[in-house]
Amino acid sequence: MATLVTIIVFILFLSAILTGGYNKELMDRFRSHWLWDWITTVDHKKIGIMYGIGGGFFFILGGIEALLIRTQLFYPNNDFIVGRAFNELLTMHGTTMIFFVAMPLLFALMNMIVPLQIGARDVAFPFLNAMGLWFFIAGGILMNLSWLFGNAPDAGWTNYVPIAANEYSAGTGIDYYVLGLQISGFGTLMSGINFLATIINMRTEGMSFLRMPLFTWTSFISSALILFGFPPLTAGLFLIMFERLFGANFFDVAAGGNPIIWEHLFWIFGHPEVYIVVLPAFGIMSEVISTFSKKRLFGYTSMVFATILIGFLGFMVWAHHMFTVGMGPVANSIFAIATMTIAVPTGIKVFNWLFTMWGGKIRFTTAMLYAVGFIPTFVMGGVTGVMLSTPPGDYQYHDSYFVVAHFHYVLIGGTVFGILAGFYYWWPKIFGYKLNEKLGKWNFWLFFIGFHLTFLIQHFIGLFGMPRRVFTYQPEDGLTLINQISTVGAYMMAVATILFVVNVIYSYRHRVPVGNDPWDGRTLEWSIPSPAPFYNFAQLPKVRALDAFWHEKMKGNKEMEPAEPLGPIHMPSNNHLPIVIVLGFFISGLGFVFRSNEVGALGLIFAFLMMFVRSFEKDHGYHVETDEVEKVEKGVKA
Amino acid sequence: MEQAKPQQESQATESDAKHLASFAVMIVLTAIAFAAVTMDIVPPAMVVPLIIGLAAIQVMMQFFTFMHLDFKKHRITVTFIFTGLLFGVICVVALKYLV
Amino acid sequence: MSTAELEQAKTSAKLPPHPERATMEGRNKILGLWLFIGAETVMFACFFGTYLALKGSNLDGPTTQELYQIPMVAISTLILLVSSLTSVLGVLGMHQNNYKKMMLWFGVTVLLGFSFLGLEIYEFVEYVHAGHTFAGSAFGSAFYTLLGTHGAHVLFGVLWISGLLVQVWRRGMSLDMAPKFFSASLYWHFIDVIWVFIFTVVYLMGKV
Amino acid sequence: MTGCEEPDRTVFSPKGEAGEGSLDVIMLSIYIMTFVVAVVLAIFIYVLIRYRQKPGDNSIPKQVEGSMKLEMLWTVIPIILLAILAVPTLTHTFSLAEEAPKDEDPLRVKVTAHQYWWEFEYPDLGIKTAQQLHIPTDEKVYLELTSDDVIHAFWVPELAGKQDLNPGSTNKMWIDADEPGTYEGRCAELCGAGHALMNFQVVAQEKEDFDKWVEKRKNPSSEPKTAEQKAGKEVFTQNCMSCHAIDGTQMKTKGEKAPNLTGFAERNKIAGLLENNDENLEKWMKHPEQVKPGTYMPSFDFLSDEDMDNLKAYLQSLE
Ligand code: HEA
Ligand code: HEA
Ligand code: HEC
Ligand code: CUA
Ligand SMILES: [Cu+2]
Repeated sequence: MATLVTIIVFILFLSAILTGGYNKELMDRFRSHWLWDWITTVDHKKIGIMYGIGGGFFFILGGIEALLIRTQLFYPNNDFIVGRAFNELLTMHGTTMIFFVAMPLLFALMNMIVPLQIGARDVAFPFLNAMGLWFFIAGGILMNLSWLFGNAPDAGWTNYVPIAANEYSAGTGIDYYVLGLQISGFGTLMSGINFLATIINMRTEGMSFLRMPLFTWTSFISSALILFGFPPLTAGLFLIMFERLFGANFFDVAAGGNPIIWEHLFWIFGHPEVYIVVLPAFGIMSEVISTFSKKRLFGYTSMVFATILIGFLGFMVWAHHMFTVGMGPVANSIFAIATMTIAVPTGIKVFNWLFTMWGGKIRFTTAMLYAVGFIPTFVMGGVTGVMLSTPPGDYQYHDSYFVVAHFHYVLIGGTVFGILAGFYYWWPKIFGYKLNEKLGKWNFWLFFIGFHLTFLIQHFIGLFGMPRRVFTYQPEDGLTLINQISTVGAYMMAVATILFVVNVIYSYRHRVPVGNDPWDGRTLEWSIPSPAPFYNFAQLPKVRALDAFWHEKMKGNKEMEPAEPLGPIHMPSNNHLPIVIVLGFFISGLGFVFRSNEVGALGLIFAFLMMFVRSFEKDHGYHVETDEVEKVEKGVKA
Repeated sequence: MEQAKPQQESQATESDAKHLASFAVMIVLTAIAFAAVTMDIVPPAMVVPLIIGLAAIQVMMQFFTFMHLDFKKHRITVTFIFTGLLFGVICVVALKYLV
Repeated sequence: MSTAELEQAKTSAKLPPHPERATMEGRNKILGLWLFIGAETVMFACFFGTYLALKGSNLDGPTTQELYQIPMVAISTLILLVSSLTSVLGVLGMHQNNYKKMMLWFGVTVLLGFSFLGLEIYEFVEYVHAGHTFAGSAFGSAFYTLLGTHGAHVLFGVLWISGLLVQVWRRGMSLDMAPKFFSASLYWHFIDVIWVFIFTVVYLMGKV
Repeated sequence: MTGCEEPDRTVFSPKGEAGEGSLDVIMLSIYIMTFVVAVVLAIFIYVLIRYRQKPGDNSIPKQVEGSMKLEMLWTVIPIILLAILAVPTLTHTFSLAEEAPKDEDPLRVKVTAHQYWWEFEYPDLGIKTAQQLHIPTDEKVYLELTSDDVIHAFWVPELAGKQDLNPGSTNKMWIDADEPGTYEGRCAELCGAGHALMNFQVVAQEKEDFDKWVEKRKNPSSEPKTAEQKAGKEVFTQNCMSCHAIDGTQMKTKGEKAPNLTGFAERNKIAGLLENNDENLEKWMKHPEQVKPGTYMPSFDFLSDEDMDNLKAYLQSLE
């Protein structure tokens, strides 16, 4: 019966859309609302802003989860949140932070900045780009609905089977994880392909590969890692989905399965994933450090090749997460050596940053503070990584707080510091005004000190024998004081985060418009007005050197030399189909979570139908006429 | 830059005949693979390497003739595809021998 | 529009040589599809790896030796290989500005695709009767996941190409359509490439 | 108040060869990493102080492209440092994976992990215990690790690094202890709601003491003596036998689903966790799920006080 009703509603819905038999007036009112403009946008800058809002929201969510974790661990045998609930918290914290915070916030910056840095008016696939955004939002919402409907995923962000199998994780918790990640994963893959195609095909005249700014380069390699890293996750998630929903037997030992398959698939994805989230941060650091030292990046070419090498090696080392699984000494040794080699290209980057500052004129803006704080922090995280790469050592460190300390050093000291530096640095380009520097400095110092307070000590918590993913410890373990210090640090980070939010609001209220180039920048994005006009470049620029804009400035030019005469600009038109298609996948995901295969299938059919509708669409975009461009440019300058 | 300008070279290189010829080769390769397994013509230890080799050749033919992938003109595409193939092989080998 | 006029519109449009790469959109599309193929290669590799890891776990079900029927596989293979040829002939038709030829060959490709699917379904039914089921053993799960994913790609491919044919039928050929046809044929060849590995790694190696 | 005591399970004070093997590599890597961090910090601090922009100085610094020599330097030195680290890493990786010698007859223990308890079986000695692993000192004990349900990991920080217990396959490792004592062990792989409390102990004894223990386990005194104990056994037969086994009685149990309780009185912890006394035993039997979330032991709060007392008396008589 329910199926029948679903099907009828579905058909009515479809026919309404396809025939246009809906309430036109209401539709018109929708269409003239500013929200509609945002929902249907294909403008990469707006999409970037929405990624930022989404990622920021999930950061607060994931942060609150972290605070609850740390609160539970404040003293031994605390019974605030125990057992399965605690496992749900740590799972959601890890998953949210990696998939719905680190990646979207990086996508935010990549979307806003990469096209500007390569002198493009748009990305290669604006439609796909919008779809990627909505996939991320849909996946994030689907995952977090589990909090509302009870039963959040509880098997760790690594979701190892068998604890993630039906038998050991009753209810729908893991299904939210599987379908939420699957859906957001589609979006990530699309965005990855989009950035690759954009960077390969859409560069302006003279912007050869070896003149691309480092942030573009790292985004490029990071996208390549997405391209090859996400499919194993997709495959693995399919296997778990089939196992949980359709009775397949990949991992059930009794039916001949093997749980280690998932571990490999997860880490073949999982290790590249950590470089996916750190490489763009490296790129941001390179830009910020070079700008605020007023120096060209030291060893640009070796920076580029180090990035490529890190990306490539990143695929050969995944099994260092599995040293204790029992692969045998030979496999362990091979993966240990492979892992260690990554320290070499990373070291090259670190020293190149240091020598970029060497001999420069360093200005300590908030962005630069984050970049400067990043260097020692990331190096500490990196060297503990090399410690982890030795199997005999890892037998002791593995699944202890030592690992937790390692990855927060690289994830926060690397990725989050990078993201914050990027936001402080590029904020004026996107919004036309700076974030307040004074609040920014408070934000930095609190965050920085809070961070080290929380996590430095966790190395010792681990070496003193505390496993990770435990909701408590015993009073006689002697771990009380260090856990308490760690918790205090976490609260300090919370205050810092609130300060950032305050800063955003404050700076908006007291905004002072800035010119094209508030930081004395070096790359193309600083040659156009702030905020960047929707068509980016009135005339595509001609690039004549690395650090193209700096090069022109040194020659005494105020602007880039155009590569084309002023003319009408072709732009893609807004489209509501991305969100509609994603809605289909979202409904499908929700259907499968609730074990209703009919709804699951219908959602998919709807999504595919909408894709065919898209294929039939004649979408030629529109042109911005020359006089309008001139008007906008003048308006900005005045 | 990948394909900055539309190509101007003649269409003559793209004859139906050329494609039919490579199709014929593919059919022959496939037939050899099937024969190697069903009939007793190669030493048993050689069968698996042989048929995998045949499959690899066939795939390259698909890429370079049917899919019009040109090594010189589409260098970036070729790089990406071969990287994908390499990582794919790594995945297969790992799952087969490490699980 | 009369049929004659329609014929006219479909066959007379003169596109530049290599129309699929004539526009930026076209070049982006083709590059994007190639990248996507790279990603899919890795995904299929993972399914192949899973299959190889689990193919011995047939429990009480039949083994690969007992199960696979070479003649049926040979027919499937032939169908798919021929469809690869027909789709490339379609692309050549497009390059020669001969849209009748293009539509004819893509049409044949669709038919071959459907017959491949029919045969695959028939084959699966046979296997299920022989006791080789999706939920029965790890081997069954891995087998149907790999083959089923490939089958789903075939299904999507034929639907995609059919959709394109309808578009040309209704609106005539245009510069917009060229990259779409080219990408669809790339996708189709990729499906064929996967099949080459399926018949080699799954069927033939299952018989060795 | 709390927090001032010395942590007692640190990897820095190994009590056996396996733990020392890990510690060797750990210490070497700590030295190397300290050196690396020190170098980076030194350059870092120098640069930050020396090259700050002075107020009013708006000159443009020299735009340096790079330096081949410097770049070679920071490529080669890390490679050398890593090579130094790699050597002991590889030798210890292989020595820690050493398997039981074929010709001798070393002590073997089959360790099976369950949600959330540990089972230890000595196949050559024909005994089975739970929660506490007894080993003789100064001797390598070879463990065969497997799991009955999900993945767990066996970790005794003072004795050795960890090794996973996977369902469906067997992993091997060895441990040894130089001095007698009780070493705390932890499950180190997320295995469900009770993972945090899946603790166990390794009891290392001098060879003679260990042999005595083995004898006692082979001939346990499981028969009740007092009337109280007899009544307790009755309660046990009715309520607990479907899961728990006690050797040396005429009871027929499958006893695979729960810890073998033979010699229970001798354990110093209940469920690997609570100190073994009457009060805690009652707490455990009445509300095990409050002690260890997720445990499969049902709650027996319906037993009368008398039954409970008898049961406790019986269990505490098992030597
Ligand atoms: C941004 C994310 C990020 C980054 C960049 C890294 C970087 C590295 N990681 Fe980390 N790692 C994680 C995120 C990250 N990791 C996460 C999330 C986990 C846990 C997952 C989980 O289980 O939940 C993890 C776990 C993890 C493990 C498994 C631990 C375990 O579970 O037992 C290992 C083991 O080898 C490892 C190693 C490394 C190494 C060698 C690097 C290297 O890339 C570091 C290289 C950098 C440097 C070395 C510093 C700079 C170099 C120099 C100054 C030159 C001189 C240096 C030397 C000679 C040493 N990591
Ligand atoms: C990018 C990734 C990322 C980030 C940024 C963080 C950030 C933090 N993490 Fe997280 N963490 C992971 C990734 C990350 N983590 C992963 C992958 C795991 C492994 C999970 C697993 O085992 O499966 C993990 C696990 C993990 C653990 C181990 C759990 C366990 O094993 O039992 C702990 C414990 O201390 C922890 C703590 C923290 C803390 C204190 C922060 C802090 O930095 C958080 C700071 C932010 C805030 C405190 C938010 C502040 C906001 C507010 C207070 C709201 C204000 C409201 C308004 C303004 C409206 N994390
Ligand atoms: C459904 C099966 C089941 C029944 C019935 C059961 N138990 Fe248990 N018991 C367990 C399991 C499982 C554990 C291990 C719990 C853990 O550590 O997670 C356990 C642990 C224990 C322990 C701690 C063991 C140790 O080695 O430290 C004691 C004591 C115990 N049970 C006593 C009893 C008594 C007494 C009864 C009857 C009144 C009983 N159990 C009935 C399953 C059962
Ligand atoms: Cu067993 Cu954790
Ligand atoms: Cu890793």
